[in-house]
Amino acid sequence: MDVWLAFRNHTGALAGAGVFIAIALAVAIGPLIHTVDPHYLDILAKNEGPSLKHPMGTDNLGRDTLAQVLAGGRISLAVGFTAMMIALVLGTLVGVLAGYFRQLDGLLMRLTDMFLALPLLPLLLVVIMLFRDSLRAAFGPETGIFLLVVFIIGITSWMQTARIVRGDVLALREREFVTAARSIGTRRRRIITRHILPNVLSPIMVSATLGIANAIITESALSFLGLGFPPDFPTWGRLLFDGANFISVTPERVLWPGLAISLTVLSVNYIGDGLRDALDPRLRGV
Amino acid sequence: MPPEPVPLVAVENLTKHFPILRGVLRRQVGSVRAVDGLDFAIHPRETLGLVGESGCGKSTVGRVILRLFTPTAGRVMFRGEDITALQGEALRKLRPHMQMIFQDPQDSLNPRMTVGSIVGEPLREHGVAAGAGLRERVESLLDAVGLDPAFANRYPHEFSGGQRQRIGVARALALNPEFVVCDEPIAALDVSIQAQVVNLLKELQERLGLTYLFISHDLRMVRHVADRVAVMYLGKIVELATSDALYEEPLHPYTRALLSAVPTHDPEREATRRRIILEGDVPSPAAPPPGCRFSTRCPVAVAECSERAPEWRTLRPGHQVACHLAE
Amino acid sequence: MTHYIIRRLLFAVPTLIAISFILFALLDLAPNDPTGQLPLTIPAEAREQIRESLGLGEAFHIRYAKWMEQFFVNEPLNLIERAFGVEIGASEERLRLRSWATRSPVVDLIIERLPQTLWVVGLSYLIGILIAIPIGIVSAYRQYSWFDQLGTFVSMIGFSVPTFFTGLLAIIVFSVTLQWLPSIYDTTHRVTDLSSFWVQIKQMAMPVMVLALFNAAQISRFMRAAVLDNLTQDYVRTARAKGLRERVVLFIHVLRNSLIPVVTLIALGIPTVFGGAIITEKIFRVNGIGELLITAIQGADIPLVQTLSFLFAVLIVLFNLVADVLYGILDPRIRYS
Amino acid sequence: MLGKCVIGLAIAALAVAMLSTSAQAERGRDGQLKILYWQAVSTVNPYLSGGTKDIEAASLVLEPLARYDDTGTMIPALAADIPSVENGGVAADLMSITWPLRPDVVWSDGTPFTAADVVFSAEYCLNEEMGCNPLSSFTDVTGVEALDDHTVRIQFGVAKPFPYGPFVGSNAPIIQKAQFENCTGTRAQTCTEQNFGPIGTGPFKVDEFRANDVIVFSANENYREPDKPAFATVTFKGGGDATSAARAVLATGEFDYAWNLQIEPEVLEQMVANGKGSVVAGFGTMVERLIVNQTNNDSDLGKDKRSLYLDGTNPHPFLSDPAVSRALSLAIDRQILVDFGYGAAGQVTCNVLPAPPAYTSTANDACVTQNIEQANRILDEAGWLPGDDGVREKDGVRLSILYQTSTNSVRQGTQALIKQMWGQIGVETELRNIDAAVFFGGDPASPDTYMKFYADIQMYTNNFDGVDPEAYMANWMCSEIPGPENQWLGSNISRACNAEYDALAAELAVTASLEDRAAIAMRMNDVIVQNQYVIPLIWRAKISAHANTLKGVRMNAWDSEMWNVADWHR
Repeated sequence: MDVWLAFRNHTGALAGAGVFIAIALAVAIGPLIHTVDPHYLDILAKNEGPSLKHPMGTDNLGRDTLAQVLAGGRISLAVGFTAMMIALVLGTLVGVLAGYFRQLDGLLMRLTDMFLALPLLPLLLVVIMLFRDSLRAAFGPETGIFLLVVFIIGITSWMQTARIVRGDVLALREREFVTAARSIGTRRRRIITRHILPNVLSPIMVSATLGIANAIITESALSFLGLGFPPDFPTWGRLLFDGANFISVTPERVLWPGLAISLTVLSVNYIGDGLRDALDPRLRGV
Repeated sequence: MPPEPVPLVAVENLTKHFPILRGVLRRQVGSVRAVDGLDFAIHPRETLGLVGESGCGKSTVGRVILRLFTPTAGRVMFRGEDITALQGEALRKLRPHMQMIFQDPQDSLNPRMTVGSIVGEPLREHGVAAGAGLRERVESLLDAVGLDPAFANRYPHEFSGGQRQRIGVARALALNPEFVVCDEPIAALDVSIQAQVVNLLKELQERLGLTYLFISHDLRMVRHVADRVAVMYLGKIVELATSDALYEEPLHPYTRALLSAVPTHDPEREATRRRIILEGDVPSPAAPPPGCRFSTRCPVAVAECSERAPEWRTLRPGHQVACHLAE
Repeated sequence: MTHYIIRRLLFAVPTLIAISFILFALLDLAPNDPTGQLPLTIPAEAREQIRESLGLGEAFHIRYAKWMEQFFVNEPLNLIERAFGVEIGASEERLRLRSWATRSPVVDLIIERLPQTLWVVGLSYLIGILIAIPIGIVSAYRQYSWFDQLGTFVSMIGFSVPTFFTGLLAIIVFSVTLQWLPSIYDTTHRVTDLSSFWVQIKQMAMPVMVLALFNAAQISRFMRAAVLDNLTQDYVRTARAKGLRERVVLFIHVLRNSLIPVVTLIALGIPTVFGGAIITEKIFRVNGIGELLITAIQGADIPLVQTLSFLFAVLIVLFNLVADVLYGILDPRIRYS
Repeated sequence: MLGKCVIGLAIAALAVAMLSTSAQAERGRDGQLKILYWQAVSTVNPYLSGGTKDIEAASLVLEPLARYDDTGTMIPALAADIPSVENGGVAADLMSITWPLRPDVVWSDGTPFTAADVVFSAEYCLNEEMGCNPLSSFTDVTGVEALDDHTVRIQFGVAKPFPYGPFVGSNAPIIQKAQFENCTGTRAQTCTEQNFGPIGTGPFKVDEFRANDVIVFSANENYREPDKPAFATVTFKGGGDATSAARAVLATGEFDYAWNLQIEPEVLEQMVANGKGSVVAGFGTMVERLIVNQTNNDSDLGKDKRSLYLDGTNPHPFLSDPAVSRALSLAIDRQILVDFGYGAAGQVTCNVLPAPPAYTSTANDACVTQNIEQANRILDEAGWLPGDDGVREKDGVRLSILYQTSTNSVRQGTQALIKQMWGQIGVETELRNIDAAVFFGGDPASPDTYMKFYADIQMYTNNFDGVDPEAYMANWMCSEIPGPENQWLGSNISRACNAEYDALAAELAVTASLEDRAAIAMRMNDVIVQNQYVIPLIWRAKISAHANTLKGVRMNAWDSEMWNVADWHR
């Protein structure tokens, strides 16, 4: 396929994809190789530097940092992607509907303004208070909180995407190729999916890559406020936050989770760049 | 003129007003009378040229006939059938029969689609062809408009303006329409290419038995293409005649003014050609002058012109005009 | 255009009323209590009495109505009186919005906090923009050059590493190890001469740079994307074909068009300048609006949270309008009439 | 603005000049003192705030009649002497106390301090419309009268074995009548100017106050000791977190004093290694403890039954079994908790009443050593046997605990450690942390407050002010069990009701002899601990840090840390 060919020629994207797959694989199968329990506290071995037994050292409770980074990666990646997808789908949907259907524009944009203008911190407190118990009962403490966190991050970060997409759609709607599609008798749904969406892909891609980073970091802030996962449940953001105070005692504790976040975000960004270029035929092979 | 056959397209009192919303409450304070009560017909296999200055509403006419806009008043008949109120699926069913070629070949092609998928889109949308059949049909269409079928996998930006317009033509023809609105199809092209495209259109018309509404501001090209010509001024048709009649003997002062600006190939005529310069600006279509709309700029206007709108009169066989003074 | 603006402003009124109601109701629902921060040794009856004295005994709708009156009538009147030194009616009798934690009028607290927030966050926003735009342009113009790769890399790092971490790192390097810069911002410092100005620069350096890095990272990505989009447009090709100098093509044609979305984005970001930067302010003890808000949330200082959030909402709605108007001015294809 | 700066400079210059000319100690000679409280001060009127930060900041300005020193001994401040039964200051029937005031004290505005100010301060707080925070200090007070300009008598409605509640300690100091006269009742809240800048008798006065940010103090030129304070100005900065506050004193040396440094000991140790400052700890009565819910808190029960005592008809499915709670206590290695989270700022304790020494029980000291084996044996004997997944169960009840606390990294670490320790005896634990404002907030509508206690076990610190435990020990009486009838405002959070305990509490309230009081209090402590209503973990110290150049700091766990700020110097 063309897109794949073009993507393959994009060195950065290819490298990004490589790194990303490596991280994903490490996180997926790493715990099978490095079989230390990330929750196991060995208080006698606290604050240790790297060793064969603990390749990334241990924290102040004697937990193995590598095991925690691997376990945390599963959560952080899952949260990052799911939340980003929710935000992207919502943002694109609202943006396209508002941009394409004049009747909906005012209503949807006021809704967007309202979401932008609502203060998130108190909102989060209320939402979590209202739904935590029922979700916990339905899905168990971890899945329940996962759903809640992902939903909250997603529902509070779609607005920028929506605004950008709407702006682009407003301009696209007046383009002749859209009129041409109408005159052919193309159904609205197809006009949107075939003619509008592909042409707003590049801002969406940029939003997506920033969105993943945002979601991973927001999750850490949530953990910090006690609204996220249970405190003994590692995520990259949480590891970074917990480790920050120990930066001069055990630098590995911040180095690795920090690196993991940055590498993930960086590789996703390159993939996004590559995809955008590959999806834009005007840039392909030029 | 041969006896009139049943027209393919006919419009009666065709009107399209765009509301002007003003003020804080977005109340309608008036309307842009882009098209204001047109009556004409287009016969099978003929080309009707529609000329006029930019902003006179000619593009709107094309789009209203194709029902890309819903008319404010009046009727649009296609093949004797009233299509004014068609909606949804019924309208979609009609689309294959009437198509459009756009002014800007750059803007009218989706930059993210290959030529093959652009030309193939109407076929897929209407389930005419799929798979290998689709590819074959697309290739033959490209071939028909003079493009290398191997180009199907390329993207619009890889083509020149003229080639892109051919792609547009191929797309318009994909569904074997009977009627094609050519909306200034050559305006955005280099002069050298213009003739090629026009010739292509003529050739296709002959081969496929097409009917054209050819919208243009270029009177010379219209004369070359059109069987009959309608001249529009400020939302109204002021004169309609066969193209020979119109060019030989324009009856409306506006037509005369337009023609006076066109150089001819006839050196004799060219020598006597006197440019009629119209005074003033085109009035706003939101507030057209009373009486004859051309009265504010007409070099021969009399008092009556600004009081009463002229009737639509047939002065010669097939030659109609809306002017109090014409005879 | 004027009609459009008036219309939008009129539309903003119901939006803001809806927001104010949601805010008030939401915070009322929230599990917060003004006595939550008090030590456990304080007996329950005393807590109850404190709650009563803060006006928590009244019904929801009465408190809402009072709040609206205070916000829209009393406080603006106070501001006018203060600004022009006049007295309008019985100014002593007017019920003022008071913070629960400090018992001080909320507006006074905000006015006290605004200068440092505007200085630090505003400056970092400005610097962030000034860094981001050239980086975005060059990155896009020389796509995939080493500069672009480096710029992408740095901005991604800037974006992906939270400020609580970069701030800490900066303190360890510049305050602990090198001892160059103070880690604690002195809000009472006054600039009177060159040396005190230098002190001000030094104490602003770290928070501003930390925030600027974060802002620049974001804006430069958008700038790069915008320039890339425009570089492939036909008008650029045409301009080049016309033989225009590359510099002219880039700076006159491409830049002007690329700045349209970026300028809107920047306008949309301005309310965050007023909102402060919670984490950075906390780390360096800048104690601006962001710090005020987070302390208020943590201390369940509901009147303060409500007022700040609502002010913030007003600013967002306003700058949304500004962004839309800017878009209309900059991009002649979009017309609001 | 400029003026203030110039004056500041002038004072500093003057101080330097004086120091060089005379060896004699002069007021203001040491220039600026920089104090960092990471919880920022929100008001300087302690009557309107119960926050330690606010009370301690105010103690630079406002003084009580008497205060506690760093050993917990009462010393006179504005009083000339400490009244007692022996010296006749306390009436024989324990119904009143008469305070002699120092005659030589003037307010910082130069006006004399008199008994009228004391009387006014009492009226100010006792005004029912005000919402006075230290109201509990005035419990049972029926009247305060000025016998003359420098003598005040406080009358009680009941016999008070410990009559030193009002005006002792920094939470209820004397405010100036002249300044606050028009600020009583509901108007107390609106007197911003007064609340932010009270006139006091202490060593400093407020120059500038920025709520939740910073206070600038300068030396009170009318302070009664002419050579004090040593500092001309004090910058009292707020905001940030404990770790960075410690860093500012111990690592960068920007500040002289940082308060309340509850951070991981290894982090603190490393900062101390810079050699710029020292850490000081003061042990008072703070105990980090586990509260064991004696009632069923199953979420299926609904709000009419969940975590409610209901006269003992709603017992906890397994924590009401003494074997289980005993095993839980035995399984905890408290020393590890201290080493992990407290270091020098913590000691293992087995009592809820850890101090003063006279009140400390020794009956429970066995808990100091972890004993997993014994814990397992107890559970085995009680019939709690490991199921397929290793979690003990009996009659279909699993030993699965929901363990909550407030959000705080040391607490979360402690939670994780205890979870693992309990794992060794076959107890499953789910951890939850709740934002402190919510957890400690009294909102009756919130399910997450420590009072509602919708969990099996929760952890927090509690203590009492001053040195007398009577009020504190009364917390565990049956009548104090929280429930809807008292908006969950009861203080018996464990929801345990013990007849013996109630009897002891009643006895304590009428016993005057200190020795007998101590014996009763210790017995009460043993009842709580031996029934495992509360599992004490760590005796916590107040911990602060000061620059090595700052001299005279004497850490005080019984009163404001700033109690002797007048004596601080370089």
